[in-house]
Amino acid sequence: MSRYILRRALRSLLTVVIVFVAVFMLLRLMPLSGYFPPEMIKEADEATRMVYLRNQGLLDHPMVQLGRFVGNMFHGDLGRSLTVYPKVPIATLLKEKIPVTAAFGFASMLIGIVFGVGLGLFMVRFKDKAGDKLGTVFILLVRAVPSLIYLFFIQVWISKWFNLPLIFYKDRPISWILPTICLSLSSIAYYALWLRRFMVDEENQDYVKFAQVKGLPKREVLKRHVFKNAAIPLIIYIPYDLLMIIAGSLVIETLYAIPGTGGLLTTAIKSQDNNLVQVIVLMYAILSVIGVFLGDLLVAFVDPRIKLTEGE
Amino acid sequence: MDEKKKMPAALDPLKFRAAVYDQIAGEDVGFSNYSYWRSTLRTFFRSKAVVFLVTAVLAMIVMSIVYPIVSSVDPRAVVVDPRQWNLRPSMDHFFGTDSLGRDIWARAWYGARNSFLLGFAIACSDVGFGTLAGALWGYNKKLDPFFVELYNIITNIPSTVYLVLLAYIMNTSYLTLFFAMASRGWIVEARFFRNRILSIRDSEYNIASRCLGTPMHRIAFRNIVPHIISLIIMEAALCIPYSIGSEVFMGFVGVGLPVDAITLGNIVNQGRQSFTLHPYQMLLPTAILCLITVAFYVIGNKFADASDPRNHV
Amino acid sequence: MMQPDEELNRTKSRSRRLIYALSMRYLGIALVCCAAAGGAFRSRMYFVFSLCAAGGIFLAWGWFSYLAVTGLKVPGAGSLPKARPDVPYSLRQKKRRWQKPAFARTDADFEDDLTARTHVSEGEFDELQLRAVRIRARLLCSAALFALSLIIRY
Amino acid sequence: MEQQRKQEPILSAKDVRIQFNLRGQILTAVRGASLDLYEGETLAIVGESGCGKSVFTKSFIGMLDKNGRVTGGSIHYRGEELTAYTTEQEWLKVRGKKIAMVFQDPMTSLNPVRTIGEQITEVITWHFGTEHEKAKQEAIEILKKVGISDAEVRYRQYPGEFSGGMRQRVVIATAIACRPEILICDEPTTALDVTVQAQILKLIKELQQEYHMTVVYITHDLGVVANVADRVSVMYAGQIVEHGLVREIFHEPAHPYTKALLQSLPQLGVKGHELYSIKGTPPNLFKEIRGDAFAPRNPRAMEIDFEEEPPMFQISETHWAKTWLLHPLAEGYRAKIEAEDAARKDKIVPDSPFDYSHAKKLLQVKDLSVNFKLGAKQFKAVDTVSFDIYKGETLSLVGESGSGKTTIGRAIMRIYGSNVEGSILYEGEEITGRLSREKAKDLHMEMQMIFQDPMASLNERAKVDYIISEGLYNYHLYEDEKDRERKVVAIMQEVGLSQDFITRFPHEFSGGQRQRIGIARSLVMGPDFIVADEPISALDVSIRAQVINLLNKMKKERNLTYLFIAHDLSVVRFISDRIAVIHKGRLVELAPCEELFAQPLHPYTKALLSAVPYPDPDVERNKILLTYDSRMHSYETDPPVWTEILPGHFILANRQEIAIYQKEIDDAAGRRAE
Repeated sequence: MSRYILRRALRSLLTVVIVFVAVFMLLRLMPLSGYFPPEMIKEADEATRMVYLRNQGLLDHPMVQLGRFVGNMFHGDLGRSLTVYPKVPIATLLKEKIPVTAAFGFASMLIGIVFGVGLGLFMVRFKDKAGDKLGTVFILLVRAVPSLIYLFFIQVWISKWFNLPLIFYKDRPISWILPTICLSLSSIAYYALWLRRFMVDEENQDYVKFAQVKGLPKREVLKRHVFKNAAIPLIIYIPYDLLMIIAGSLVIETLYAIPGTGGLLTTAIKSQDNNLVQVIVLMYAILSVIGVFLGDLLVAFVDPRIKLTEGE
Repeated sequence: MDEKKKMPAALDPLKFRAAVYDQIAGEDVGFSNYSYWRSTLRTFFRSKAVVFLVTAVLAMIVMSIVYPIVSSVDPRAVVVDPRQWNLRPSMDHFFGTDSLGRDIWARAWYGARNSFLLGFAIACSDVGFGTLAGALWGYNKKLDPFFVELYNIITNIPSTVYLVLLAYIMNTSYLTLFFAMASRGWIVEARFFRNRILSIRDSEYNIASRCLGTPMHRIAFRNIVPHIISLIIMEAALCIPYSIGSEVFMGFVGVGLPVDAITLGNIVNQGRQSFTLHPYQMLLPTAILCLITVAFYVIGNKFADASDPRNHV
Repeated sequence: MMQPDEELNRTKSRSRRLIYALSMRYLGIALVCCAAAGGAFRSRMYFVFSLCAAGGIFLAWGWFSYLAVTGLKVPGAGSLPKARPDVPYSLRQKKRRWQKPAFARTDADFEDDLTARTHVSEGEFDELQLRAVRIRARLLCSAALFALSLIIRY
Repeated sequence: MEQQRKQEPILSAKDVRIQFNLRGQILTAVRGASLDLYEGETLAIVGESGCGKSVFTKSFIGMLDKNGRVTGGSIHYRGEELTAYTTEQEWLKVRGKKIAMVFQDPMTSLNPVRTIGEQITEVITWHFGTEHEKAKQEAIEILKKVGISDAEVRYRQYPGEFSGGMRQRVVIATAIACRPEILICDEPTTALDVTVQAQILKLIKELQQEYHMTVVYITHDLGVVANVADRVSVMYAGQIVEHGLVREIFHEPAHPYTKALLQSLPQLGVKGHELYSIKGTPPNLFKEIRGDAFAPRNPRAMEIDFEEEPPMFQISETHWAKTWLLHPLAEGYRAKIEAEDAARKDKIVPDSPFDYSHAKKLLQVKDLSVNFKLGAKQFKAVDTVSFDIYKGETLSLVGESGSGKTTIGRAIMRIYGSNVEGSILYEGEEITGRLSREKAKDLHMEMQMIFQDPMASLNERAKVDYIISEGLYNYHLYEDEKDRERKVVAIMQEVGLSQDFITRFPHEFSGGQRQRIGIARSLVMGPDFIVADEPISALDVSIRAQVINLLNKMKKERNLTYLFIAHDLSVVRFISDRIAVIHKGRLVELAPCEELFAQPLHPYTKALLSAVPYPDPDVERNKILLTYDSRMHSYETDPPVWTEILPGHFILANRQEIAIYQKEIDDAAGRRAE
C-alpha cells in the first residue's frame, strides 16, 4: 500500500513541476510594457527601456529566466511588485493576505459541508414533499441567480435585522459572521444538490433493494449503506475545494473590503504588474494540481476497491 | 411491355428482304490524322479561357523582363517630400505611390520579375531533380528501400516547418527561400516520375520493342521521352503558382524576404498594413499576383488533360 | 500467418513512424502559430519566447493525456465530443480531382505499391495504442520546440 | 425462381436515357433501356464493352460521373422515383443501404491510404451506428465470411498489400456489410483467374442465400452468365435488345446480336473451321442512330432495320426481343435464315488432328528455370520446365496468373538475360546467353511475340506507320522509303486494316483493330515461330473470334508455329493441337488437346477444367467445383519426375502417383472397351 502511495505522490510532484514550467513559459509572453516601474513608463525612448529590460534579465532565454526564478524562490524571494504595491516583496505581501482569506474559506467550507449534507439528507428524507421543494428553491436561487445580486440583498437587509457590521474589521469578530455566511451559501447549495442527486440515484441500486428485503427499515438503509457510498466522491472533491479557498472569492472580498487574495489577481492585471501576476497565476496552478492529487490520494484510503486493483 | 401500339402504321412488306451489306460502313471509326504534339496543342488551345490566360501570362512575363530594363523609375527611391506619399493611381503613377512615395507600378513589375525567377528556379529544381531521382528509383529495385526511407523522412515534415525554421536559422535571403521550398518538392516529384517510368518500363509496348531488337537509345527517345516530356511541362506549370503563393505566405508570417527585397509577396504585405486608408496599394499588386497564380494553375491542369491522347477527340 | 513477435515489432516500427509523423504535424502547426506571433510583433525574441510557450503547452498536454490514460479523472474536464462519422469512402461519389503540383501531393494521391510503406493511418492501432502514440508524439514535439528555441539566436 | 412472375418487381426501369457531354459533344450512352428486377432472383446483363451496361446500372445508385445525367425515362424502386433524386443526401438513403455495387476495379472503391478494417467498420458504424469495438468484431466476422484467411492481421493492412482476388473479396465485404437488398456486381471477376473467379461466384451465391439479396451481374463472359443467372438481358449500343430466362436466351436466341454472340464463342467452335465473327465495331454513340443499331454489322439485316427502330416483340411469357425478325411480315425471311444456319452447322466436320509422326522439332526447352530477386529472398518463377515444340503446331501453355507461363514465353524471347538457367534450342542451336550480333538479328527475324492488352501493347505516342515498321528500322530490312511503306501496307492489308489507317495513332482504334496492328508488327519481319502471350483474353467476345480467325489464317498461309499462352482452357481448345498445364512455375501435364479434355489425370488440370465456366446453363448447373491444394502431394521423400505416361501425354508425378494414374487409364480403357 505504501509503495502505491509513494508512486502516486511522485507522480503528483512531477505533474506540479510540469504545470509550473508550462505556466511559467506562457507567462513569458506577457506584454513587455508590464515590466516597467511607474516612473519608467513616462520615458518614451526605446533604448533605455531595452537596457533596463536587459539588465533585469527579462531578455534572456526563458529557460534561463526559469532557472533564476526557481533559484530565488528557494531563497523565499518571489520578486517585487511593480505597480500595485510598488517595491514591496511579493513573499511578504502573500504572507499577510493568505491567512485572512484562508480563515474565511475554511470557516465557510465547514459550514458548507455541515449544512449542505444536512440539507441534502433532509431533502432525501422528505423526497417530493414540502421540505424537498423548499430546499430545491434555495439551491436554485443560490446557483442560478448571479452571486452579486443575492449577496447585495443579504448585505443590506440581514445586516439591518441582526445589525451586523457591513465592513470587515480585523479585530471585531462580529464583523466576520456575514462574509462567512455569504461565502458558505454556494458550497451549501453545491453539497446539498449533489448529495440529493447521488442518494436518489443510489436508491434504486440493487444493493439498496436487497438490504430492504433483508428487513432493514428504509431510513436505516439510507443512513448506513447509501450515505457511506456517497462519501467517496464527496471526499475526492473536498481537497480540491479546500485549496480553492486560498484563491478566495473576488466578489465577497470586494463587497466586504476584506484584504484577502481574492481581488489581487485582477488588480495586478489591470495595473499591468507582471511580477505579481506571474506569482499569483503560478500559485493558483500549483494549488489546483495539488488539490486534484490530494483527492486522488484520499480515495486510496477510503475506497476499498482501489486497494485491490494495485496500480493502474 | 406493351410495345405493340407503337408499331408504325403502314409497314412496307418489300422492306423485309436482305439489304446490301457493306463492310466499310461497319468499320468506319470516324477520326482524322494528327501528330501527337499538334493534336495536344490543338486540344489545349481549343478552350478560349486557355488562350486568354496564356496570352495574359506571356504579356506579364515579357513586361516583367522588359520594364525593369526600359523604365527609368527606381523602385527603391524613397521620396522625401511627404506630398508624394500615398498618391492615388494617376497618369504618371499608374498604381499610385506607397507610404514612402515609391512608385507601386514599377515595384509591381520588379516584384513580378523576382517572383517569376523564384518560381521558375523552384520549378526547375523540383522537376529536374525529381525526374533524375525518379528515373534512378524506377530503374533499379535496389535503391527502393533507400528512397522510400528518404521519402518518409522528408514528406512527413510539413512544408511550413521548413519555411519557418530555415527563415529563422539562416537569415532570410532568396537562397534560403529557394532552399526551403525546393528541399521538399523533389522527392515527391521523384515518386511521381518513378511510378510513370515503372509503368512505361514494364508496359508491353516497351517489351515488344525489345523483342524487335530496338537499340536502347531509340527505346529511350521513342518510348520513354515523349511520355515524360508532357508530364514535365505539366508539373513545371503547376509548380510556379504554388511557389509564388508560398512566398506570399512566408511574408505574411514574417519569415519571408527582408523588407527591402522587392517581390510581389512583400508588396502585398506592405500594402496590407495601410489597407484601410489606401486600399489600392494592396489591391492592384494582389490582382497581378492572383492573375499569375490562377493562370499558371489553370494552364497546368488544362495541359494535363490535353496531353492525354484519350482526349484528342 | 505472422508469428507474434514478428507482428509485435511490425506494430512497434509502424507506431514509431506514426509518432514521428504526428509529432511533425504538431510541430508544423505550433511553428506556424509561433511564427505568426513573432511576425505580428516584428521581433525574433517574441518568436523564441512563443516557441518555449508552445513547448510548455505540448509538455503539459502530453503529460495530462498520459495521466488521463492511467485513470486520473480531473473534475470538470469533460471528454471531447465524438466526431460525426462522414460518408464512407466506398459510397462517396468520386469527384474529378484537379491536378496538384507534385510537392502538394500526399500519399492519398498516389495509388501505388509504396503506399503501404510510406503511410501509417491511425486505423491500424487500437484505442490504447493510439493514445500512447499521441502522448509520445506530443512529448516529442515539446522537446523539439524547446530544442529549436535554443538554436534560434535573437 | 420462375414462380415470382406474379410478384411486383422491386426495381423497374422504363426507357431510361443517359447522356454525357464530353467536351461539348453529347454522348447518349443509354438510349431508352428498360429492365425489371424481381425479389431474390439473379439477373445478368450481357453486352460488349461500350454498350452502356455499367452506366445504366450506375444510374440506379446515382454514381454517374459528374458530366452524366439521366435525361429520360423512370426508375422506380420500392415506390420511390430515383431519377428525381438530385442531392447527395437523397442518394445516400439508397446507396449502400438498399442497393450496393461492386465495381470491376476494386481500387475505385477502396481508399489506398486507410486500412481495409477501417473501411469496413466505417460502413457498419455509418449504417447501423454500432460503436467502434463491436463494429470491429463484425467487420472481422464479415472478412472471414468472404474467405480472407487470418482476418485479424489482414484487418490492419492496406488495399495495396492485397492480391486482385483478395481485394475483390474485401470490396464484396464492404458491399454486404450494409446488408443491401440489391447487390450489383459490375464485372466482378473479369480481372481474376478462373479458379479464383469460380470461388467468388460461389461466394456471392452463398451470400445471396444467406442475406436473401437480389443480385445483378454485369459481364461480357457468357460462361459466367450460364453459371449464375436466372434471367438474362442482352444489351447493345445503349438498349436492352433481348431479355428472358437463361435457358431461353442460350437455347432459343431471337435477336441476331444474341445469336452472333453465341456463335462467335470459341468454346462452341469446331476445330479447323473459321469461327463466326461479328464484323466491324460498335456504333459511334455521338451520332444519332436510326433503326436497329446492330443493322450495319449484321450481314443478313433487312432494309427496315436501317429505317425504323424495332419495338419489343413478345416471344413467350418471359422472353422478349427487339428485332423486326419477329414481325409477322418477316416470317418468311426468318425461316430462310434459320434454315441456312442449320445447314451450315451440320455440314462442318472437325479437322484431322496434327500428325506428329514426321514433324520436325523447332524448339526444345530443357530444364529451363528463371529466378528473380525480390529484395533479399530468391523467387523461382519457372522451376526446371522442359518441353518441345514441333514445326507447324500450336502448343498452348495454360495456367493461372503468377504460374510463370508469361515468364516462359519471355524467357524464350531472350528478354530475361542473366537469371535464366537451363537450355533453349532453336532449330538445334542454343539461344540462351550471349549471341553474336548476326545471330541475334536472325533470331529476331525468326521469332516474334504478340501481347495481351491491346491498350498497352502499342506506343500511344507513335503513329501506326512507325509501330509496324519498327522491326524493319532496326535491321534496315528495306531498300528505300517506298519499299518500307509498301511492305507495311501489304502486311496491313493481310491483317484486314485499310490503308489510310497508316498515319493514325493507336488511341483512334478499337480493341480488335489495335490487336491486329500488334499482329502486323510481329509478322512484318516474316517470322517462323510466334509466342502469343494471351492475345485474346482482354478482348470482347465478338472481337475475340476475329483475332482467332486471323491467327489461324496466318498459320495456314505462312506455315507458322505458335506457342499460345492463355488462362482459359475452353477458349484454347479450339486453337491448340497440344495443351500444357502449368502451376506455380512447374509443368504439371502436357497432352494432345482432345485427350487432355477427355481424360485429365493431374488433380490441378481437373480443378482447372471444373472451374472454367462453359457457356451452357445445363452443363454449368450440374458441374461440381473441384479445388486443388498443392499440399496434397508428398514430394519431400519421393520427388516428382516429368514422365511420358502415354505416347505424347506427359505428367509430373512421383512413382506412387504414376501407379494411380496408370490404374485410372486402365479403368477408363476398360470402360471404353465394353
